[in-house]
Amino acid sequence: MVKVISAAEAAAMIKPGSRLAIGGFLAVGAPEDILDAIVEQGTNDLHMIVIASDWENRGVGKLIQNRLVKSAQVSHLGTNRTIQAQMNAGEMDIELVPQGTLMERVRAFGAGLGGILTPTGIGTIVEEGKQIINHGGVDYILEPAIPSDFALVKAYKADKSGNLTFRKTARNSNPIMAMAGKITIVEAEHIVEIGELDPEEVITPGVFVDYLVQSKEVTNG
Amino acid sequence: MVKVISAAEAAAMIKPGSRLAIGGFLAVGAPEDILDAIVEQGTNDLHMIVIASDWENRGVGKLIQNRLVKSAQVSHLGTNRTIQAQMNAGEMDIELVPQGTLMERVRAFGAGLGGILTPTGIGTIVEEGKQIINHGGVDYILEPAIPSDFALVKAYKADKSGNLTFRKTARNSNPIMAMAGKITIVEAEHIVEIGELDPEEVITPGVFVDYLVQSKEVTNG
Amino acid sequence: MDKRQMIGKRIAQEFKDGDYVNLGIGLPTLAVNYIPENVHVTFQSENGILGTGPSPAEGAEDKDMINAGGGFITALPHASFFDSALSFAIIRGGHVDATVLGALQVDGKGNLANWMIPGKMVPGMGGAMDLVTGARSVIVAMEHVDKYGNSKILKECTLPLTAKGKVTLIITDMAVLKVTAQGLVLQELAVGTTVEDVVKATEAELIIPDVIGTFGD
Amino acid sequence: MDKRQMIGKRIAQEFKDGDYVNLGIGLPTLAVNYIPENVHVTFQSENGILGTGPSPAEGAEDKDMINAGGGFITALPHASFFDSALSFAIIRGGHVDATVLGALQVDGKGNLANWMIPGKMVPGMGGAMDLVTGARSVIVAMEHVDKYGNSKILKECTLPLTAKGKVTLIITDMAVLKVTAQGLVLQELAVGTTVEDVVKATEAELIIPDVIGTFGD
Repeated sequence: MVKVISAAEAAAMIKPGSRLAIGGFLAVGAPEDILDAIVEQGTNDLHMIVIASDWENRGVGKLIQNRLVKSAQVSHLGTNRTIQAQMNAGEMDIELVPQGTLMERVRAFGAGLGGILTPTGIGTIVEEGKQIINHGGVDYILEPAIPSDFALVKAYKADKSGNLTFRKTARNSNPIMAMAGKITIVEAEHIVEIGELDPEEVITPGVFVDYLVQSKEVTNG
Repeated sequence: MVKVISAAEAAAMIKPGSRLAIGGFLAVGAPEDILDAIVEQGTNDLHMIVIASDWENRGVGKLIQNRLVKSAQVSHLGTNRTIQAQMNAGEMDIELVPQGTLMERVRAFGAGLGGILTPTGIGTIVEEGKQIINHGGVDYILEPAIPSDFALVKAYKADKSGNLTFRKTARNSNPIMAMAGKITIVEAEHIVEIGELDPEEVITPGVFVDYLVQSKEVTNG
Repeated sequence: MDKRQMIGKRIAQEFKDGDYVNLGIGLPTLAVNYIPENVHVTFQSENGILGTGPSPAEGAEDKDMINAGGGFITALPHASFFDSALSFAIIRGGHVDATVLGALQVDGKGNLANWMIPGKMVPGMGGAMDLVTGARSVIVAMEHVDKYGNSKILKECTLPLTAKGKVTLIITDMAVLKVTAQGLVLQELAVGTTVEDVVKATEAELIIPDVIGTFGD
Repeated sequence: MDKRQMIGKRIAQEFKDGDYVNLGIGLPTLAVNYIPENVHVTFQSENGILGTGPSPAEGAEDKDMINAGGGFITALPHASFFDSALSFAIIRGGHVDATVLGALQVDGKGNLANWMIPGKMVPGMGGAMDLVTGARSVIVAMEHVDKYGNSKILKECTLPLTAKGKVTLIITDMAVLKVTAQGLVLQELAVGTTVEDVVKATEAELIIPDVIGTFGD
């Protein structure tokens, strides 16, 4: 059902201009091998949907360092001066999105919703140019779903039907990004046989997953 | 942190007019003991937010059978002739909500969102009287969050800080309803000590839970 | 072959290896018995499981293991359990390859009515509206005419719709009809059924191609 | 006592037994050292954990166990892990009792600015906007004046806001100020600080009640 491929094969599917929803939080839970393979192939003009811009040498920071990212929807840049410099120089088009709003907008796309109403950002520059909807006496910003072409996800275990588990705080945005890819590629520390995951422990059902990549990083326990 | 109370004490908190978000699907995963205690106390004029009206003698069907429900937001009545009769006789005010929309509206309330945009119901009577929002060339119905006073939830295991796990398809709407109660009361088959649940297996974190009730029904494995 | 089994068998041919499928209650569930050995289909039940297995043996039922119709089920080794919000995210988000449902009425524009008869029967839409809106293909499986012999395939549905223009294929005891922008195309005939039989039993206009397949043998 | 530790200690007094609390990076985290033994507070980190424990011993760090500031953490026995959407559902949905954050500016209407200085520093709002919007009480913890001696408590914030009218309490090295509909009430003075000192160091108008508490001893 799900195909096991190499990181290079995964990267080869991604084209200039692709919209990538990438899991991880400050590079914890980031699909490092797939990111390395994208850097290797030098695919540029990418759009990146990600919680944070990570560190220069870890996580999506590697894409930024190699000038592969043209635009981004992201909530936090504070740990990465390169992206701030690229933004200030007008080389990268960045939409700063509150983290909770970002997660709901990505989830909305994966869930077939057009968007959500959130109170976050009301009275701030985040609301500028957006539709405000009052419900029950409260103002909400209408925030549309964020579409993506590929979700790049890091899992702990994946069975061969694509069911996923995550490890500790490396779970973070990964299950949400996994829902939202038109094609979802998962880098897993352990690829196990069907039957090795308890149906109760599956966090992301295999229906969301298209490809598996064996991660070089393998933690136990 | 979380208080363990009896089903009768749980029912005593609920007053005529209370809005109840109740877990379960065709009575599987329904908090039967709490429902029995409500019937016992005869609290009426209730508003019920629930996937289905269950069976006459099981799940929320017991509330209906005893004429305790004045109004409901529900997706399916097909297994319960009593609720259909009460609706047709004008004794109960029912808003039929598509199941996926119902879940998102309940989740929205729990998640502090004002509502969601869904394509479900476009071109049907479900869209009547509602705001239609076009995004990216697609029409969506703006569906507002559904508020509730109490969430009544059935869990498999609960630890004493309120962390919950569920069992098989008895999970269904329970984790969503649990998010949405101003007060969330959980009937659990097993109430265990802190440390007995692995942080990875927790489905509903204790932050959503206020009270625990020991269920009479105790399954093992 | 029994009419209903014939429909079930024909439904099963629509599934490709690796598909995720949601089957409605009743007639559509008969398809599970006819899936070819080399085609692996994962069935979802919208109450919160992917990978439903066969019904349990009598006495082996688990109170917490039902499908959306309330029947006892088992789980296959690759199964997963999840909550109702995620279940409908899977459905609405276009991750289900096919849904198969019964109908009260369906029409030439792909409209479907299967959830209420005003003033008579209002069971509610349950998950049907989300399924029909979200699944990549929407297959209606039903008998061609109702118990009074009236066509259930109309020029325009008269009952409240479940969804507008979402049906992709209609499989009945008489024919397989494909919904296209031009209208309903008569793709296949049940063995022993003629084009005239189908035209007579169908209120909607039919497009009759030169080559028509058969099924049910 | 060190100024920052004094603020940390005062923050800790705001928590009640059973509270769920989210602490921002830096100064707010000092509060964890001063929580009374009989008060059990569960700390959330918005990257996906409730029940964070102390920092691990050197060499015992787990690559997959960090807080929202990127620091290594441990988990307490009642901890739970979850995804970022659920984490912010907890935050936005009003399930967090208190959030404590630093500020660039705060004003008499409870407005907060802590996420950008246009043209100079644009780290992004991260989770701050959701936290300030959703938490039941929003505590700003900071030094009263900036490094140039200018008040950070203004009549009106001049920097882009994080949220409008959401701050409930301000704890600084000089005072504790409560945000009310009437304006900022001077609730407590740091030991050795006078009302005049605070008034001088505060651009916003202050309401001075008859009885003022002290902290920091």
